Amino acid sequence: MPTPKVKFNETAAKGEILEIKTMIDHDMESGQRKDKDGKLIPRKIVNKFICTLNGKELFHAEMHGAVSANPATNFFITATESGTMEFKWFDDDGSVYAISRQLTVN
Amino acid sequence: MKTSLIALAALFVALAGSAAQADPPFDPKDPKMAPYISGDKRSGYTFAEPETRAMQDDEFLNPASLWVEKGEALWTKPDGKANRSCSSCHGKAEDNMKGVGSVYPKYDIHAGTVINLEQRINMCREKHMAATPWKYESEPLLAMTTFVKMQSRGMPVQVQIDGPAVSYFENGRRFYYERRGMNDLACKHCHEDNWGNHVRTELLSQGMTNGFPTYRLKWQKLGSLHRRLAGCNEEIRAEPYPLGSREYVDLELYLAWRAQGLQVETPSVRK
Amino acid sequence: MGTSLPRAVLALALTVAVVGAADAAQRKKPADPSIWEPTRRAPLTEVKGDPVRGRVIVIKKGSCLTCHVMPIPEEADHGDIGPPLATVGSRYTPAELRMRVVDPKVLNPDTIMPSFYKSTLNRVAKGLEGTTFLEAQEVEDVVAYLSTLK
Amino acid sequence: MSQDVNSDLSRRGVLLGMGAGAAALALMPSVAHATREEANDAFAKLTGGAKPQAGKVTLKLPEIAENGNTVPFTVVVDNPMTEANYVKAIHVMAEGNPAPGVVSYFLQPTGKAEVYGRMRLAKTQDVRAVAVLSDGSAWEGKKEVKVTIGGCGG
Repeated sequence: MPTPKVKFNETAAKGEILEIKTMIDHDMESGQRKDKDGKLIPRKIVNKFICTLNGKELFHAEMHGAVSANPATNFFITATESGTMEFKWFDDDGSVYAISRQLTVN
Repeated sequence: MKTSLIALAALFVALAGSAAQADPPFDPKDPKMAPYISGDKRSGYTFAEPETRAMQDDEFLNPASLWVEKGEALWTKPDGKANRSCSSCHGKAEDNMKGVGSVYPKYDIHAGTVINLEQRINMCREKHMAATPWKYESEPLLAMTTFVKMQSRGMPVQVQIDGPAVSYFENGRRFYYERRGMNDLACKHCHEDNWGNHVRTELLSQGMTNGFPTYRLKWQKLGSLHRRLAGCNEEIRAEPYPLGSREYVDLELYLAWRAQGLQVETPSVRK
Repeated sequence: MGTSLPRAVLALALTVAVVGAADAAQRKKPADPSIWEPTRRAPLTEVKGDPVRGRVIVIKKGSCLTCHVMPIPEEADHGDIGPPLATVGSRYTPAELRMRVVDPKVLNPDTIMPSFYKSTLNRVAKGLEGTTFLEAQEVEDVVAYLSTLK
Repeated sequence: MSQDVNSDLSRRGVLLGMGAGAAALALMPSVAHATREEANDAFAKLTGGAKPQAGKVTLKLPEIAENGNTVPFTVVVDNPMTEANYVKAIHVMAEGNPAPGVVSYFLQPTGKAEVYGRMRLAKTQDVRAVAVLSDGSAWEGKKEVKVTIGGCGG
């Protein structure tokens, strides 16, 4: 079971630009590799990642088979309001891996 | 005169097909490189591209951190019939595992042989936790090995090669210098005689082991030294030995001695 | 050098191809063991080496570019472990080239260069035991190609 | 406790001998590579038809990717991130891969227009990034990445 992780400055000054670092362990099976018998291994990747603050989207990514295993996605936001940051990764098999953090803006 | 020589050289290169690429920048006098050099020994870090070094240096972005966190969680998780965790006996890893990873492989009096850190962890599981040993190269064993070894980060590799370890060490040394496989190569042909040269574009390193387990860009995974050794053997079309085999543990001891004095870098990131 | 010898070699090569790797150990040795003589200078087969085929073998099966810079501009990134081979054909006769390809350890026991026609190697991967890096005719083709590099 | 896991992946490379580009083969075997036209078409779909202009977009990638399986990259767009004028999307494409699309990022008017990720590259090629702004215009940056041909271990 993949276990995502995120890191950012959880207590920030209003207007501060925060770098949000994220990573999740996942094989990102591209769908283009063959097994020992020459058969294509079916694609199984995390195809989407989304970050929200208090339910409002801040950022999302749509990934394809060319994203490396254990995808890392870093981006920036401006600290404007306190609240719950939610991070979700969507697997081809329907699984959703989620993690959340509190952001405090002073 | 000089320019015509250069032109001639350029022409030669063009005619001869392109030669190997520019190497990653490395200045032995750069203070930032000091932790990765000991005498004439150079960690694989010094042979890596700057972007690979940066990936290792960033504690969050180093992808091996995903395994480190799993190892940290396992450290305090009771397991086996004894319902004990690592921390039941050893307390805080940060305090009590310091200097443990830098001295393996090591002769173990209870095992009556030289064992590596993976085997030591499994011995603990069997003897003290009454738990089943983890499979070699399994996620929990890699995670725990990495978590324990990284407690020695920055400490020099320091293995014992005398006393009861002598015959194992000699065995490992023999392996290092013995040709094998269809390509008929010994470890030493690439990593002792030709480090700094290129096979196609690939820059050969000194084959130092102080960063293992390592996150390999190629594997897109954390992996053990033994997996790397087996991979090396396969590349030269030699029959690899099983992971955890006597042969590879002995070679691991010899390689650790070659890396003696370099700092433990676990978990490193390598190509 | 009798003509029966190269035939035996060809037969052997065919046997290798047909029987495959599984029972490599049981394969018959060639009739004349001198074919395996590392200092052998005579051609390994009676079919004259083909430099065009040799060039392909140099790039693909022989993996020569792993270590040598060669006048093969369509392939990028030649290695620099061994000497450049752009003029190797003017430095050595075909016989001398053959010896170096068959088993360079005759000249330098410590060389990193593989022995391309030696079947008694240590701990070869399962399925490849008893076989050689290149087949006899392939060695001849490579030698023919190298001889053109002047 | 012994076990051979060193895998299926490298076997094929091994049989081809040293220096056969084992990594690329293992990653994306025998699939036709995308063409520049396919990449252009794919970009056109993503940009809603706007023709990307050169500029604003900087792709930071290694000069030499040590292994094509994991190539770190950063895209920086020189543009504000205000409600009135911001970067709505950044599309990353590797036209020498079997399928050109790598990843698309969708941004809001917050922070700054910079993203980091890691991608797989089948071979030496141009990597392209197109930024679509809130005014509908599209901007492109490009960088050639040399993917190492491995000798031992790709």
